[in-house]
Amino acid sequence: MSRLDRLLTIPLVLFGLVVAGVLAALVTEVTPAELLGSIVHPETLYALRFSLLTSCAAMASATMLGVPAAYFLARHDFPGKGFMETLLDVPLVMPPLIAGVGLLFLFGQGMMGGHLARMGFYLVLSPWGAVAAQTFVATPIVLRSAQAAFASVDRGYEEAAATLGLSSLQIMIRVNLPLAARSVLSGLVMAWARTMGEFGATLMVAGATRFRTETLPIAVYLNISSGETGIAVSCSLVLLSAAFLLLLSTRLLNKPQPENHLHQRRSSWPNWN
Amino acid sequence: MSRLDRLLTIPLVLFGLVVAGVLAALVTEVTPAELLGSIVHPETLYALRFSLLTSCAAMASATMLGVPAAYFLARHDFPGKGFMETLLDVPLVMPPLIAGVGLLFLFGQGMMGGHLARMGFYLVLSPWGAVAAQTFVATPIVLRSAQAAFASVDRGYEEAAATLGLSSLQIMIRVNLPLAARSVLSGLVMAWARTMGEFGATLMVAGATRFRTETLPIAVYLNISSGETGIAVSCSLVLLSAAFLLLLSTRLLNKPQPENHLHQRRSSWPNWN
Amino acid sequence: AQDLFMYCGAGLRQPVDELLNTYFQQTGKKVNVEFGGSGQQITRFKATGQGDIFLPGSHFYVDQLKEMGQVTFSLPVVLHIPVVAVNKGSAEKVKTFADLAKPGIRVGLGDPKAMALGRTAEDILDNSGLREAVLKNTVVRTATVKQLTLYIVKGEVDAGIIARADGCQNQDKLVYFGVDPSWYKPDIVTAAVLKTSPQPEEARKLAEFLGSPASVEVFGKYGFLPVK
Amino acid sequence: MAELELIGVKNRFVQRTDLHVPDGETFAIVGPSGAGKTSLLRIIAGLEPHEGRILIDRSEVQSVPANRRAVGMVSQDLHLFPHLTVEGNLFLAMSRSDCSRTVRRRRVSDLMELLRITHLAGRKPATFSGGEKQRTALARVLASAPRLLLLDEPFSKLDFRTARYLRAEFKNLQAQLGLTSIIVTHDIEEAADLARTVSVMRSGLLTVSGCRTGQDSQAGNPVELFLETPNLLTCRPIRNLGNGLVEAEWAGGILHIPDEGQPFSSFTVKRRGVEIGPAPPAGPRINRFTGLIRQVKINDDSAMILLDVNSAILRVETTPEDWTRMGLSEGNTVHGLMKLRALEACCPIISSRDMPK
Amino acid sequence: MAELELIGVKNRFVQRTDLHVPDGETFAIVGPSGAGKTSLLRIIAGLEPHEGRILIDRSEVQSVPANRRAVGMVSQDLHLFPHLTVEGNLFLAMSRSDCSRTVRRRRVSDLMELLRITHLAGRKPATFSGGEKQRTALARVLASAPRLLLLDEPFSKLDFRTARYLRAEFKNLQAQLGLTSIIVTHDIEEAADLARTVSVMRSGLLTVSGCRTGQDSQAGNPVELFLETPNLLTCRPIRNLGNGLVEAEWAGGILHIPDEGQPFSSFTVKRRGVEIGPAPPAGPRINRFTGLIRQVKINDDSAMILLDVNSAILRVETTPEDWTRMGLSEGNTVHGLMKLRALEACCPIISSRDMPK
Ligand SMILES: Nc1ncnc2c1ncn2[C@@H]1O[C@H](COP(=O)(O)OP(=O)(O)OP(=O)(O)O)[C@@H](O)[C@H]1O
Ligand SMILES: Nc1ncnc2c1ncn2[C@@H]1O[C@H](COP(=O)(O)OP(=O)(O)OP(=O)(O)O)[C@@H](O)[C@H]1O
Ligand SMILES: [Mg+2]
Ligand SMILES: [Mg+2]
Repeated sequence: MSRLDRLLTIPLVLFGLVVAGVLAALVTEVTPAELLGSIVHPETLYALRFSLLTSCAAMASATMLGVPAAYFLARHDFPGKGFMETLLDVPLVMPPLIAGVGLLFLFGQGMMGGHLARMGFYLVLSPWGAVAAQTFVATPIVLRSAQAAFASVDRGYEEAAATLGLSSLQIMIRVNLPLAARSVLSGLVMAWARTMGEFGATLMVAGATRFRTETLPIAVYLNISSGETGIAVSCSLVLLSAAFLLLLSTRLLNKPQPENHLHQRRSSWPNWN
Repeated sequence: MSRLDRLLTIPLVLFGLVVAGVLAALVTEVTPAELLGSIVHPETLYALRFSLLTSCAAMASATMLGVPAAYFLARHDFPGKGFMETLLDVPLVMPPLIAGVGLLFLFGQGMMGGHLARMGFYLVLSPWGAVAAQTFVATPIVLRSAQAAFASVDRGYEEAAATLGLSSLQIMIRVNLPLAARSVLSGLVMAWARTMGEFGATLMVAGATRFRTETLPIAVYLNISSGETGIAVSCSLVLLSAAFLLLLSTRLLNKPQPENHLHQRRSSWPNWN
Repeated sequence: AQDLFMYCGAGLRQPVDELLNTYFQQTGKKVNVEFGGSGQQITRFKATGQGDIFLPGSHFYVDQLKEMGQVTFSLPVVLHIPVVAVNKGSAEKVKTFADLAKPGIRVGLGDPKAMALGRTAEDILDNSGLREAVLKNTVVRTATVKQLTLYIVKGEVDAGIIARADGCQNQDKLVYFGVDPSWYKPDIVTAAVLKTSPQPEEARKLAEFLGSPASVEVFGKYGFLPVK
Repeated sequence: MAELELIGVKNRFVQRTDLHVPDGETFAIVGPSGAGKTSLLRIIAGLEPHEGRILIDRSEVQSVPANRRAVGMVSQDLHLFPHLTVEGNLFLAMSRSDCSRTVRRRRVSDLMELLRITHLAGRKPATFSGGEKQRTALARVLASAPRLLLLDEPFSKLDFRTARYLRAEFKNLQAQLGLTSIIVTHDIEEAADLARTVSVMRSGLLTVSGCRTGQDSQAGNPVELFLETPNLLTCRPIRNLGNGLVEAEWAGGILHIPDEGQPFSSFTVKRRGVEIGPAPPAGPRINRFTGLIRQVKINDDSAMILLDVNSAILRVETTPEDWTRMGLSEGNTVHGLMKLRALEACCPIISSRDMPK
Repeated sequence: MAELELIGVKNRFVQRTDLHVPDGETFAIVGPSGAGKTSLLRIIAGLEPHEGRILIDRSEVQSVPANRRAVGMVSQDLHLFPHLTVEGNLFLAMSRSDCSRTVRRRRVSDLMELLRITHLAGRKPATFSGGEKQRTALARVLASAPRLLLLDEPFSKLDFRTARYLRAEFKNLQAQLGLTSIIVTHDIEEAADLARTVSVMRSGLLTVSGCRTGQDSQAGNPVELFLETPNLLTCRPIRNLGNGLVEAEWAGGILHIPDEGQPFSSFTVKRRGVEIGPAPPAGPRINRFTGLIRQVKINDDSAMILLDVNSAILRVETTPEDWTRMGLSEGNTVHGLMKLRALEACCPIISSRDMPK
């Protein structure tokens, strides 16, 4: 390793240690009994399942919304685009509770709830509310990463594809998407992680009804509120382990794919000095 | 616009409408008096200033930590790398309150607080705690986006730079960083937005002492907790407006830079069918 | 001397703000107060080992600290009693507690673990004999009483059991009525002096100030009832 | 398969261009760096905004998007899809075709064979050598079965043997499929070999000349100037000297022209194959003449001199330095000498010089 | 400025290579697509792992990282920095130099002038034409003042005039600065023009020949085969016929060789300039011979025939098809004819043929 590389490992190790330290601090805080108790508790299991389901549903809709929108924004200029993009960034800044309050007001009885209810669609205080809240939080993350990714793709590929007669849809799906895949995926993972950990907006829109709209982060919050830090921490350890395993397995599954080596001739980086 | 383009605008407009709707719902919720009251209230102003300061400080440290670490990870393979990367993703999933609890335990009296205090460095219950908490939340976002961005850069540029005699540091700063700039910046903006809206971890580590460790999202949270929804919403509108203006101005300032046109020959996208 | 540091339930913010102002004017003693969820504050207190006085919305949390031996002195301040609050639009449909059991009424309740009033509500349900019927109407449980209040105010639910203080503060948007006092044990807002306090005398003075009749009167303005 | 016509096509980098490429013909463009050759191809492909009309098979396509024009292009940067293997690249290029899967598979393997990239079939292009990439790009564009083929320096990264082979195959293919194509190249031999018509682009201006030997040429015509088209001169052979030379009369004098074993009535002489000077140059005593300087045109790196030799027009090229050294100017008389090796008799059949049959 | 030596260098794509390029010399590599030319350059630049030793100025550099070797390289893909203007690219390339700001600025503007890209100074490379990019890359590598210069097809995207100009400038520069360089090219003329030594790479194997006219050549030497080096034959001039031809004796017979106005004692004849067949071919009656087929080597697109003409060795190339048609095989006698235009007397001074002085 070159000197620069050694320098670069300092922040890496530093932050890695902090993360490990935080996890260790959390683990030492709970007794094994508490941990075991939470793991096998049907409520924890329900919340875990509910979290996974809602976050997957939310990611599906966030992807359907964010990726096409990002594709459009990366490729078109129109008056007011900057304004529009900034507007779409706003949910990123919104404190989750406020996002939840806003969604509650928008989809609640006051504004659109009545109409939605007449269409047989109850969003507020229902599991769909959790999905909606998480979608709201995840979409801008997906959108922003995907937009940057699409904008970074060399347009020559698209032009080549066009002269070969591919349709715009084929160009999008078979050329630009794979070329932008790495950053798009990384955005999706970030968004997914956010939905898994999200509780403010979900809490407000869906409520915290046990065995109905309780996600793991809400379970954590409920336990913190009742002062049962141990159980709260165990619940969050369950959440983190599940997420960790999922992330690790997708990573390992993706590993041998040579798409990671899009542009390179060598398989590993040389060390300059 | 081609048919595909028209289709692509659907998710864009849909999500844009939802965001606008949420904002509208929030705005209609507050009376002008409440809004005005919050804007000129010294506490709001203090919280805004504190939010901006801490989030900037946090972004500075998150950038210092995340970007070099990302650069290293994008370029080196080592055993256990997948594990390490996943570990660094964990804070993304952590519910903020739990992240706060973990940091609190780690830097509190129990573990490292004593040592830190002896070094004259109080993290817990101090403004630095807010910075630490936000850094913890922001770093993985910076890291993940930057890593994907660096990994997507064509290695040929780096090789060219090396044969021209540039040092590794110059290669990093003058070649790879500008080439990855778009996605790195987009990651920084997302991370910054997150720190601006973050309250769970900050609340836990720094507390919610007025005129001392109160960020705008904490003010929002406290007002919600004491049932003053109107004030909470006005505070968050102040937060959102500030963020909106900041984001919009950076966007407009960056606009004329032709870096947006890295690879293209044409200035606008053609429309395939 | 040093400032005092107080943990205070977020729901008590308005009266406590007012009282601490008065206290500062009377004694020149500054109190740094941190509002928040009481459960969260216990966690923070355990981790930081700092603080002089704790004022949660329910004696339940003080009891937790007492069990841990962290309390040197405690004093009941005011009562936190439950009421049935009804959205103005549904006021015709819900006039008595029994109406909560009527089919088609949407009821919201607090989470029995996370929220003091959630526990109280459980007692009420048990003692009223309408448990099953009301639970069938219950569409949501909430994490905080403010969340539940918001749902009622916004009409997401027709009615719910909230604190009198919250009902009182939202009189313009909802109506409320009391519940048979024999069905529940009221929560008591309790001031506790913490063992970690470096100035226990000062802390005790503050606790006594908070429990004084004048203070109780201020609490009363916000809908809290005095402890008999 | 298609006929191309440009009418008043222009944009920022291409001056008003009218062009007609008949069905099944190859049209070559040469010209200096930055002249606008690539820009013109991009306009035809539909990748660049422009004014004027483009007709393919007599129907206007200027408002048809690129992916509906069936105009294939190999760009200078190739842009192979890096996430796909060679086969993947080829199959994707055929996605518009409605052939069955078997037919497509056969087509892909035929093309890979033709371009000698079968051994690369399962690899992704990132690690290919320059020539491998170029051949893959050629295979890909052929896979898309375009009506019109635009090739931007398609053989530039290939060694001369492979290039020669591919040129031959390309000509075969073109004859078979009747492909219409435009090829940009920097190799004038290549242009002449592939195309019936060679044109020159300079500062955005396309000038179309006739054949490579420039029958319809005028003095100073930019095509002539750029191409260094040899002088095509009419002569009257007198007798075969039997020593490999043929005596012929030209411009009132006698020339010795190498015998190609065929009768001829005209010959070419390379512009740089003529030595001139104020005094008779050194060298053999045959093939000498005197002429009048009619016109001189000095470029960056060449001086073009138009001589009048007894009313015959002879174009001579020298370097600007040499020209200055001579101290001559228009109207002066010069002595000249045609080098034997620069003279070629124009026999009726095309010489097979460097081409495999 | 530097001397390069490779000792037993090899990797996956390059077979064991020993090579010595003396200080100030240019070494050219030609060879088919995918032969490993680029790989070899990358090894020398320090971009590719390999075995063996690399010495620059007699010190081992194989473990020195690329950015400390002062080995400049223009790769096939150029990789201009897209976020910087031309000037920015050049200045960045000079960041290692310790010259003052003024000196650097002068150097940048000189280089831009030299490569004729001054008009592009403030533009970013994304919209450049192929040739503009290539010239910018050349300017950039020169700006970095390397000890050793590796050029991978540096003039491939340039029209022949610009290429000719740049080759001349490159030779000047090299003479001035004593640059050592290795150049990969597909243009054999270019290789011969620039380099004293031309070598051929085939399937990872580098074969170094002598000069372009192959004095030290053997039959079947891959360099010979690939390059189509003309036959260099020794002869004894008898008399100048005065008609532009010189009579000379070769292999016991008489040849007529075009007069170059200079005395000579050897001549070259292009391999494809010799016609052979089982019966005497048609054509002029001079320059005929008979010989014995000693060896035949058939490639994809050429047949190499080694003839013994009265103990003189003559290499002839034809197409495999023509060869088959002749129905000859090793040991047979053939009749041959050297075309006049394929014969060139070897005069002591280098012919200035296509080069501006
Ligand atoms: N977007 C653009 N902005 C400015 N100049 C441009 C742009 N696109 C092309 N050009 C210029 O137009 C000119 C013509 O470019 P073009 O690529 O057509 O040249 P070319 O004839 O293909 O040259 P080469 O043989 O070097 O490839 C070049 O000088 C180029 O720099
Ligand atoms: N990482 C790799 N994996 C597999 N094959 C490789 C890799 N890198 C190079 N090759 C192969 O090595 C061979 C030599 O490549 P190289 O680029 O050196 O050829 P070249 O002589 O420069 O050819 P060209 O004239 O076409 O540029 C090619 O066949 C190429 O496909
Ligand atoms: Mg071009
Ligand atoms: Mg190569």
